[in-house]
Amino acid sequence: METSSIKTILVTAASILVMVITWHLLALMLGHEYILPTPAETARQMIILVSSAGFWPVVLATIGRGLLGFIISLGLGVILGLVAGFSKAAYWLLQPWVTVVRSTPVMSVIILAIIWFESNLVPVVVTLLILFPIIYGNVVAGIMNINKELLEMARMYKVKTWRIVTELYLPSILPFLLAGASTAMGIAWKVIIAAEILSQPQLGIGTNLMIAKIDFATAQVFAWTVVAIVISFVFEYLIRLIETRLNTWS
Amino acid sequence: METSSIKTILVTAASILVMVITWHLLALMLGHEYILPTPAETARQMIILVSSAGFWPVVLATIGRGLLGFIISLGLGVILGLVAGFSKAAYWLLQPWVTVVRSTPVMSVIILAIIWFESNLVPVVVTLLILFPIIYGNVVAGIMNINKELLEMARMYKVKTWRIVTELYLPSILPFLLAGASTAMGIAWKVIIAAEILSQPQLGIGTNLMIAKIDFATAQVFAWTVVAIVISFVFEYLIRLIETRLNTWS
Amino acid sequence: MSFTIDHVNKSFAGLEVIKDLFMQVEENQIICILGPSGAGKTTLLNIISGVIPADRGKISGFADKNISYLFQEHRLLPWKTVEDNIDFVLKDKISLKERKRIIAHYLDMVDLTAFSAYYPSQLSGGMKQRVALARAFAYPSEILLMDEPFKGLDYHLKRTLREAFIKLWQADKRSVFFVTHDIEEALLMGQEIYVLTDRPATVKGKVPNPIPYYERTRNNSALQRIENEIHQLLSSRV
Amino acid sequence: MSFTIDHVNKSFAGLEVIKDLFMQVEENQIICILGPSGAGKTTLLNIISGVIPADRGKISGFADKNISYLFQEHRLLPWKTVEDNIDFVLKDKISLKERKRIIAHYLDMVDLTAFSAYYPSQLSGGMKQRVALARAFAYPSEILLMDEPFKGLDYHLKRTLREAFIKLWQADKRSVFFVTHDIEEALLMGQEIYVLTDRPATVKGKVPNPIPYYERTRNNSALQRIENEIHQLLSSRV
Amino acid sequence: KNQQQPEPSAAKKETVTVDVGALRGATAMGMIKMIAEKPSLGQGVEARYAIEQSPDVLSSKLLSGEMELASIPTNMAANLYNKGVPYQLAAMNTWGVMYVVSNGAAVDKWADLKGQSIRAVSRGASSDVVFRYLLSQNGIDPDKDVNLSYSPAPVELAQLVMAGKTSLACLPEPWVSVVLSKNPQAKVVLDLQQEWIRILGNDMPFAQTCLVVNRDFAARHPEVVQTFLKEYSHSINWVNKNPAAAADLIKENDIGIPAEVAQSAIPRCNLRYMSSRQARPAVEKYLQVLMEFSPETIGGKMPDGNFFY
Ligand SMILES: Nc1ncnc2c1ncn2[C@@H]1O[C@H](COP(=O)(O)OP(=O)(O)OP(=O)(O)O)[C@@H](O)[C@H]1O
Ligand SMILES: Nc1ncnc2c1ncn2[C@@H]1O[C@H](COP(=O)(O)OP(=O)(O)OP(=O)(O)O)[C@@H](O)[C@H]1O
Ligand SMILES: [Mg+2]
Ligand SMILES: [Mg+2]
Repeated sequence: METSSIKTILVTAASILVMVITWHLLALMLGHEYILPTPAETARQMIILVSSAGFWPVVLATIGRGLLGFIISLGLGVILGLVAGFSKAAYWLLQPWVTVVRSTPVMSVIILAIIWFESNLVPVVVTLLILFPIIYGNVVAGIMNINKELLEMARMYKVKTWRIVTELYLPSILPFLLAGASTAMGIAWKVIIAAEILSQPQLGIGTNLMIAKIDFATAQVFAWTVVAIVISFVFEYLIRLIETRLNTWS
Repeated sequence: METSSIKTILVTAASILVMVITWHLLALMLGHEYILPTPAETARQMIILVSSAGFWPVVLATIGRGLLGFIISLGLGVILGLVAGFSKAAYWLLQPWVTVVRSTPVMSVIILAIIWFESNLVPVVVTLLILFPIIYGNVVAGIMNINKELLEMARMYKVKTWRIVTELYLPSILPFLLAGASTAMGIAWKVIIAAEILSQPQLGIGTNLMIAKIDFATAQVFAWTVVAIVISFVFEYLIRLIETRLNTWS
Repeated sequence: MSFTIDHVNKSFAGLEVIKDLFMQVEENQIICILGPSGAGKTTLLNIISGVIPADRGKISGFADKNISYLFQEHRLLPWKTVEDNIDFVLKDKISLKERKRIIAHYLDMVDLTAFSAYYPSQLSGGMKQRVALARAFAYPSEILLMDEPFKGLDYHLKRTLREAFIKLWQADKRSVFFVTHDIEEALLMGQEIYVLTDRPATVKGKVPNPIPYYERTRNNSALQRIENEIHQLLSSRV
Repeated sequence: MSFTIDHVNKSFAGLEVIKDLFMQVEENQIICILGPSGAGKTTLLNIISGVIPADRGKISGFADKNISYLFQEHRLLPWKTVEDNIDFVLKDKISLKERKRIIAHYLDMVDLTAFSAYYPSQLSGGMKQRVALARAFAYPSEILLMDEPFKGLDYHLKRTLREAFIKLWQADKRSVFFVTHDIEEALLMGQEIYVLTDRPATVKGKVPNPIPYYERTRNNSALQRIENEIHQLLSSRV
Repeated sequence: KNQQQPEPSAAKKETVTVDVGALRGATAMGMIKMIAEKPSLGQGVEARYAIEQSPDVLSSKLLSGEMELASIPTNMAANLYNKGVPYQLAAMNTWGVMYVVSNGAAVDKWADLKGQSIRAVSRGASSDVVFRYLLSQNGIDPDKDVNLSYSPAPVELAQLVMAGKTSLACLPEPWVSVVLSKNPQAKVVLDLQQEWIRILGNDMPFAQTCLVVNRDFAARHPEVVQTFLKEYSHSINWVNKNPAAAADLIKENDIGIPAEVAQSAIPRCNLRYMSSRQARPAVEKYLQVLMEFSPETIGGKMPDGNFFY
């Protein structure tokens, strides 16, 4: 365990190194800081960013929105996914709505979102529109793949429905749910930032990224991007921790 | 089967009806056609759109991009997912790249994408950045959840590795892969349109949607949106067909 | 009251599995069912339990009864420990304290007390079977459907469990349908032994076994006669 | 050449499962292994096959050999038909024509010719076991590890398969390690019968069975003596 | 793609391609006559006009030097210049298109804005900086005394005003005209351009957008640039004098301005051609304000003299 986790860290570090070197070479090749800044320049900008007073409120605002969007998506995805998984009728009732949510371009409804929600919440709503279908789809797939024999057993022994849901369905769909949740969590940051660019809340990585972008402060754009990636890394790690904690039995 | 599929169609139709009525009521409530047109007005616009000469080339261009992005994502997701699933080292090598792909805001790299790729391809690249992680994540999860006993059996009987991959791994991860693919396929249209808005290829639903939006032709915006949703519906159906064809054994 | 399986038929996609199967049995008996592999025994238990419907024919006497079904596979929840797997079917029916007692009791009976906190993946084949057995016993039911309950167990354990089962049954009589491939087991346990034909399964013959349990020993000549009768039935052609 | 299992030890998270187990057996023999449920028999086969490593001790003679392992569970691919499940382990090793012949031969042996196009989910418990058995037989191997191969089969089928197996083995001698709970089976099949202690498993005793197969009948008194010896070993305390 | 040779005289037959870009909207308006008529810029010179809908596409073409001439915000020109992207300010074309539109709110002087909720476009962009500057010059703290919120693009903001979902908006043309035409309640209450003149005492409002020229191209083909500027100044004058005819051209050529409003938008767009030398003081004044308020918008420093073509 000890040595393998050291190995893991080494391999990951090597991979990151290769990525940074690739980035550096590409930046040199392009030769224009305002198109692709070097990693060093980006790092310099990051230090300036992180040490500025406004940094943490901005980051926390985005993290808060991302988490809120994620949690609502998770809740909705699991509950509606279970409902759809349980009943064919519910599935077909929900299907058109899910398709609409899944495929409606954000641009088409952004104005409605701005009218109905305040600009702090718009990114949360937009995030929901992408994360919810990911989680819902995986939950439904998990239920479709449930072990029917276990289900028969539980019914035979007259186990209460809510117990079947929580103690048989939920653990069964866990691998699917975790796959969906970890993908959703990873994509969340990209989506929330895109949505912040659309709704321009006072505080938000997206707002800042956009301002840096129209100013051609590309190193700053990349610095914010690295911040987003780091956030994603951290939450990925958290999800992995939860994953190993939940999966003690196999 | 016969009656149940009729039932399915009825339920789906009812659900769509409810959706359209909700939409109609909301439109009446808001009372501003340029924010939310009525379904009737949208339908009228759709008829105009569909019967116009330029309609099919635009739609086919977008479908082509969506499919290209989807297929590349599927290929990359399955291959890299299998590689990562097979080898811990490969997993940890790939992980940082996947995280970066997954969480880098499109906005940060859109200029690079436009410089590096022609405007027809930029949406494909952007779509890749969202669909690939969805499929990859599900493939990896599928492999993590593979039946280790079957694997032991195959190894014991010295089955060739490529057979283990194609005849044991692939069918095992199929439920995960299909879940990922169907979510990805659904989201693809939303993403491709968003990307077309950014990169403005000559032909594309996104390009037209944006033009309609700037012209305050909101009914036309919604007509294009409905087109996107219909495309999504059609491909969802195709994926479901493939699903039932692949799953004859359980 | 009695149970009737009245000319039941069942096919799977053109494969006739059960054909005009008729059984009428008294309540609170141990009915053993013998028959070739793939005949339709499990299918019969599935029909009795309501897991699958019959194509034709009626079954009566089983409705509204609590049934403990020991499936042919163990059907344990992989994410629950031995203890929790049993608790899963008892919850909401029995008080916590009583449940603890029952679980401890049956785990002791199948000799798994030391493994109560183990997950199924950490158990041997026979141990999983025993957990499923304990679960079926622990569940408060009027009918026990048992599909090869003692398979994968060693000689001694089988005997212990057989005896424990008889004792249990004598103290609290329930209706038991007991599928087995072990003729000796059927002889030692059954009060009526049904022999089924090969697929499509129908009743080939039924052998009553009125010998009291305490007299059922290896050298009991009456038992040997019954054994011969069963052997003849098994090898006869219809 | 011979096989040695040299003072092998194995624990799972503090649970001692195999302790100083020693066996030395000649090639091309049928070795039967008896022992209580949960003793460590499957664990032993897993160590022999290399599925899991031993904690301490060495095994020799098994390396580089082709092994047919009939696992305790059937381990069939649910998405492949009966035929394709067997073909799966033969492909790339044997020509298509030959494979067809082999598969047909062994499916006939386990009486499943009519079910070659069935998926595992459409088979009965005993039928799945038979497919696994056919697969193990069909695979060209020098060593056969068999974990309760005939479980879940009826009396007649068991006998047929036992006889077919002996015939097969006589025509083409391979080394067989045969775990069973059925003493009669061990008596009829084994050339050496190992009895293991309860967990942690170690060899409690070994009983040679030199009686030629054609003489192994119910009333053979030499066989009965061996049976008694085994019974004594099983019930003895170490 | 520029097939020119070092000495143009040596190969007169060689064609010169001139890519001219603008973003859909007001910046393209003054160019409409050229877009429509494609006047000759000299022998063998081929002009291609691209009206980009996406700012990212225009940016990428400028950053990679693909455009010879483009109409872009002045601060962006300075910013690019400061970053070393080889573009120079060739001429001024638009002098502010920003207005505060009221939709029922009783506002007719700057002080009335105090305590109001106002929506503006694109947080941190030059138009936002100018608005904030003017607010603070009127004793209104943009972060405290008013409640400013933002839309990503003028389209959304215009939609909000049209639907009556916001009572005050700081909008650019031609969206002001769109709003006025669709919402009879809406009216222009403040003109940022006039306010600029009032506060800074200039004769010109703020130098919002300009025409930039690629430095290498300008050096190689000065005569083409000269011809272009002449035609451009023509075009702008023509548009100002013939708003109706210009509106027709705008309709024909679709540059992202709803045709119905083009005519009424033109007068409010403050289109005026001015050579870079002539415009330099006004431009520097404008950049100075941006520099003080938000240096990043012009790339962190005042551009040097070479910025002006
Ligand atoms: N992965 C594991 N983790 C913990 N304990 C294990 C694990 N695998 C096996 N065991 C324990 O090892 C012991 C021996 O198991 P094994 O499967 O070898 O028994 P067996 O002799 O084959 O029994 P049976 O006849 O019931 O199949 C059991 O007590 C079991 O609980
Ligand atoms: N879902 C199904 N689809 C098709 N055939 C099925 C299905 N389920 C069972 N069968 C067939 O029904 C027959 C009887 O199966 P069943 O499981 O009842 O046998 P069994 O008597 O319990 O045998 P065993 O002793 O081997 O468990 C078998 O031939 C099997 O192939
Ligand atoms: Mg069965
Ligand atoms: Mg075992």
